[in-house]
Amino acid sequence: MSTAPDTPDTRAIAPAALSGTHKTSGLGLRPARILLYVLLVFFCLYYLLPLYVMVVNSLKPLGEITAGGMMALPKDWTLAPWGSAWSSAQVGVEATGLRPYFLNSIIMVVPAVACSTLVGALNGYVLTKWTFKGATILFGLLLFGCFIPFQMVLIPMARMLGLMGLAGSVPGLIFVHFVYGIGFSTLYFRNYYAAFPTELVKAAQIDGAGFFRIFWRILLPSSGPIAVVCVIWQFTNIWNDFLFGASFSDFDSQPMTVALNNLVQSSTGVKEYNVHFAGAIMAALPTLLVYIVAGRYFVRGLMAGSVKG
Amino acid sequence: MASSLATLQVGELEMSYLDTAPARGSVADRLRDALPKLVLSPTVAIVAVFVYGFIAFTLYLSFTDSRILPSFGWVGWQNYENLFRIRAWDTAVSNLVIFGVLYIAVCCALGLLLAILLDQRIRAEGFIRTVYLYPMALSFIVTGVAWKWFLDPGIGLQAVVQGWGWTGFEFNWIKDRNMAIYTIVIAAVWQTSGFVMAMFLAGLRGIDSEMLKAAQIDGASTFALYRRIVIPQLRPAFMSAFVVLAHMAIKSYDLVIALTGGGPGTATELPATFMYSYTFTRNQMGIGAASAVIMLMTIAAIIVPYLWSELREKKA
Amino acid sequence: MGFLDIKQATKSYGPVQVLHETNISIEEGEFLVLVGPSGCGKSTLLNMIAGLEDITTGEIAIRGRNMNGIKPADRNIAMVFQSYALYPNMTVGGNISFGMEMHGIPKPEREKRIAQVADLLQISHLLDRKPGQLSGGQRQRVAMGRALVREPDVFLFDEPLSNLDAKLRVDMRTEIKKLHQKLGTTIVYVTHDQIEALTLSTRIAVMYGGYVQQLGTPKEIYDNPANMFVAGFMGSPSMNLFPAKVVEDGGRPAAEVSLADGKRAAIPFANGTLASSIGRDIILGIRPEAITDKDGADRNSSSVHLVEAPVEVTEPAGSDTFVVSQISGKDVTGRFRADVPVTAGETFKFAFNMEKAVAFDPKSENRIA
Amino acid sequence: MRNLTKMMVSAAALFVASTSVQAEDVEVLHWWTSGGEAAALNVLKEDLESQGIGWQDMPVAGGGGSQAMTVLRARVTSGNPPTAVQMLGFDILDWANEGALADLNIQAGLEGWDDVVPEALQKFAKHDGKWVSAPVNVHSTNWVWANKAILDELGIAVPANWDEFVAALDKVKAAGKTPIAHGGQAWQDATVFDAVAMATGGPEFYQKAFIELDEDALGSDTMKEAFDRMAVIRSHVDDNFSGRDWNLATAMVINGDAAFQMMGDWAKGEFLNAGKVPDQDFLCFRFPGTQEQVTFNADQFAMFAQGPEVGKEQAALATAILSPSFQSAFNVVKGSVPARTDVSDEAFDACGKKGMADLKAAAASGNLYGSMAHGHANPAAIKNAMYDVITAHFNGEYDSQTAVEELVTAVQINK
Repeated sequence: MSTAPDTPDTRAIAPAALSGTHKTSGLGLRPARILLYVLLVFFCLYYLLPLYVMVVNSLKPLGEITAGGMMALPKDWTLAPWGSAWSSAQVGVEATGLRPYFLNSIIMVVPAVACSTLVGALNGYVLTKWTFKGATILFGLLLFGCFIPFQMVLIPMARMLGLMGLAGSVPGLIFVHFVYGIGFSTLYFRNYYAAFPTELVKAAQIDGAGFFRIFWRILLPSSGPIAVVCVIWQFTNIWNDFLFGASFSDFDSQPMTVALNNLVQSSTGVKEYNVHFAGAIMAALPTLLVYIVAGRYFVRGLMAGSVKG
Repeated sequence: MASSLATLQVGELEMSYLDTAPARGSVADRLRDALPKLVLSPTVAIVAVFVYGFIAFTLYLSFTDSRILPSFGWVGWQNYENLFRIRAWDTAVSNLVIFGVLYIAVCCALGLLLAILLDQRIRAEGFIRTVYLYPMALSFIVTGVAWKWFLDPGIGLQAVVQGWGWTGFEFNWIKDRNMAIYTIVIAAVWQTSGFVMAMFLAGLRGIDSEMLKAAQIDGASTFALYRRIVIPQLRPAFMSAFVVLAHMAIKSYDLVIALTGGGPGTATELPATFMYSYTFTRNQMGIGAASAVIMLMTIAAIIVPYLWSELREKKA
Repeated sequence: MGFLDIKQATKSYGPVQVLHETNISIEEGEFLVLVGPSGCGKSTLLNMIAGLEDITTGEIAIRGRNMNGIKPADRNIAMVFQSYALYPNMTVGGNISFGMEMHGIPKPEREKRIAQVADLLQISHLLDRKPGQLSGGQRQRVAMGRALVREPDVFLFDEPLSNLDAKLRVDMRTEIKKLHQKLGTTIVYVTHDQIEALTLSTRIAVMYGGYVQQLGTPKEIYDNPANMFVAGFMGSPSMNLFPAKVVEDGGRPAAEVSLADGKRAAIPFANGTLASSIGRDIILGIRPEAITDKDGADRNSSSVHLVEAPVEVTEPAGSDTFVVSQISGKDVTGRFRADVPVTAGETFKFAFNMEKAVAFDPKSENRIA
Repeated sequence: MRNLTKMMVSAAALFVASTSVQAEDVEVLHWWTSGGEAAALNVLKEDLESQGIGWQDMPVAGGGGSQAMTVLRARVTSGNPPTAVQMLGFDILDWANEGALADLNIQAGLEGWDDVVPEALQKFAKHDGKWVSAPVNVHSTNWVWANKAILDELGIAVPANWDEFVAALDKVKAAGKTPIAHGGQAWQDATVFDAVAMATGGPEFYQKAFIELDEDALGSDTMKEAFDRMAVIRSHVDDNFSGRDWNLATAMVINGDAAFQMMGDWAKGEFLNAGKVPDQDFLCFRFPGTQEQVTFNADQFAMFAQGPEVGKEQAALATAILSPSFQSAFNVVKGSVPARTDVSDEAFDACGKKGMADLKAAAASGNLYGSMAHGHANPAAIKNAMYDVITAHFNGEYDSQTAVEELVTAVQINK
């Protein structure tokens, strides 16, 4: 080879893995890097635009919105819509705001996420470290369950909940989310544990640890990254679910999304868009928080498990 | 050392009598052997009832005269015959094809692009990554409204750009029956491409850097490096992304309801909205069930071969 | 009845038999090495002893107690894995302690034993670290410490040195040997490295294709390989194997071979070996160190014979020079003293120590003499 | 837990026999969640609470009540129906057919509902001669809302017939304003179509086509004419109508961007909320050509049967709903008019008074018709099938002839 290849350091665009510990000394050294940042910022705008619309409109009086200035910044900044959405907006007969529903959602989401994650982890453990004949087919069947449209299961699920005595109760709601969360959580953990050294399990067996002990002491403590992925996934899905929340809850257990929907979806009433947007952002805050806090572990978790064979 | 060895020996005696194994074939022993399957069995039972049982139930309903509630008068294939006479169903199915293909393709392409861009040791990576990821956290009940406004030519992008002086600018897809489905794609891509980006980013970070160095020494250009070395190695990430995206495409419901309500006309109807509307708002549970069965069969036709190839391969 | 008895043990996965009937019996304090190329069944056999894999037929007993169906934890064994299998989430101390904890040993006792073992293996300063912070050699020691602290009846080692670099491997090999001598425990050790097998073991089972090809002391295996596989597998450089014909030469049986220059040579066997097989085709096996220059030949041997043959290649290796010639169409290596003046292309006198020669049947590949 | 309590309470009630009035709480499933209407419902809640009956609120908004109907089905299937449910038109009859609703005849008899509730409305409140639901209000849907300033400026009088209306529209268009503010959602398209069809073919045609589903009427030239008029309206709508919420369309009228909107009486709330005064800032009048008629939809509360007899608390709720004071208080806020025609109009504004008078007159003259667009003319399956056709035509997918043919087919498939 006559011409020496570029060294990693001089490349404008190259996988991070190539660049080693090198850091570019400043912005805009090369046209390619300028282009890179332009693209990144452009896509940031794409992702932030709807949020911009929501935030901006949640901070202006309703008059400004209906007068047509939906994209503009508020002329008259106000936090009143936020206060209203939190504690005084009408989401039912009583003007309670979204506040009481937060608790309902949390009571439902936390156990549902915990159960489906834990059971998913156990399933993944069995399916990779204690395999048996037909385990693969079983897993396939389990995974196919992820694709069942929820609208379809509404009526039979209602019947089953009735038979189990869980109709219109928080445990019933938790159960439903648990049932339809298992598929994905098993998928995540199975793929993660498949890459987990089987020798460790053997070593623990020889050390005298039993089935559960190995799980608790050896696998689970090393499952942090994938647990983050699974929790984020389940939390987001369950927190944002409306269909099950509306159908299987009772007057005293309606989750956040149902309240938000009630706030937003009135058909023949006055629509207070500013309050709607404030409520929407508020309702999304827990999930946003999860993403922001756990975001960096998220990629790491995906890396450790679910995208590998 | 000798003394310490002596104590070790004593310890050994203790240990070997500590856990005398139960006699072979005892109940406890058999329980121990069956434990993994026992642990799995609740899941198996749940899936058998709540997935496959319900599928069977729906299949049965699709042959009955159920209207407002399930009823059990057998009507044979009538619901299916009616289903295929309904224009909106054709629209829904062809929309799903357009939507599904575009959505998966664009999400993958954009996700990959963003992942590659983010993988350049850039500044503020954490922040940008969060920006790309956050839409996944939001429910479409309301982001749908924001999108609806943004896409609305009267108040959204078109109005703003025209307000800047480019009066010829047009972006009224959401009002156009032939283009509206693409606005659904735009919003759907917005929601999930960040997630796909994270998957690809994870894939990129997992590639052995020595291999990349080797390829560089072989004289590969950046483009060739990605096309020939990096992207082929992202196959598992593509596969995972496919499962997640396919599952979302098929279940897309909130999105359509919030953005277009299936309109203009029935131009953006999808099978999920069709099924919901026939089962619940139109009191045609039989037809709804028939559409659900067709939907499931379509899903199975796509997913089962994929699962088959993936799982078989892993076994080998 | 030995300390560890493997009686007619077999292993099958469905219709595929991966381990054919195997009988091995070793005494307390023995160091048994299972050696063979990958896929020979050695790791399967080890896992069967550990109880990590079921035994299809036959029996494995430790201290006379039948182990079939007994779970690994109750066999009073310990195992060191190729990847060390250190629990990544626990400290070194935690790793070593885990097994004792599982067996309900009280904490003060555990701590005492950890301290002893750590001291023995010189890892006391590492006890609070996580495995991820250790070097390969340190991990190796921790893995051994984890096994040692259990004070088991039998230690099982599954290729424990294969992840180390060459120098460290040699050091650890010595370390293991010392430990064995010091503690006198019974060890079953799996490796594909025949040098490890020869240096460490008191007995070796050479395995190939799911069969134990030969079970014996290192010396038996080295000097009297049961078949051509064992002969070729054990020793480095490996034993020279080349076709020959048994002829009568001066009233004594001799091996007739062809040389590279077209000449033929007859090399008499020692002590009239194969006297009854005149005219038979054989494969002659002779180790490189039994083919030397004339002055380097073993003086105690009564059966050294000189053969003049063309030299093809010389490979000076510092302490020795390996000299290659073609005999009966095969490359045959001799081990000459370093300072012997030998050049490629010339003919030279090779001294064959026929006391060390063995003969195999070309068809069955088994040793006939 | 709650069910257990319920069982125990009802068991206790049985023992004490009917002498003891053990009032329970009512769980009410409804979709009135926005400020005004929810506040209006609060009147009912307080009324019941003063009688010692607790109100358990179960609001599920969305899709004009269809979301709540989905939830209702899940609740009923799971054996845990709410005590009372807000319902519309044919849904009530469908559930009554399932035998799920409680018989309110005793209360109706005691309070003389038969005499004060218009007959056209009774059709949806009675099943097999039994009252099964308590009507709360009557919305009339053939209203036109107009910006008075624009009309005054352009010298437009309230149009009395189709031609005048078209002339007015053209005038507005010429002045550079949007003639009609419209939201392109199926139900809004259908709301307009309702009025247009009524005006085009008259009440008998409307009765035959939409209520009796007579195929000749559905496929008639009159129907084609109605579709043609829809096309005219389409040409007076701005380009961005598609998917717009009705209240944003109302805002266009309020802000003076558009002259007219055809929408039910709930639009009034938007005007009032924006501080506008009827007859001063905005006008309300019947769609030209339907001055005599009222197309309506009515919100009612049906009681889910919990035993052979209607529950005490359900009876109390039904009585409270039909009480003139609640009817007045609620409808003043909601923008609709009372379901009983004998309520004083004192508390109502100009449009409300007009609405009440219209309803009374229409009920007396047999000009009160259930609105097709709002599920009071035919069952949900057919209604939605008609939506599909009307929307497809309004969006230019079908021409008028095709639309007529498709309308017939749609009815055939779903009948």
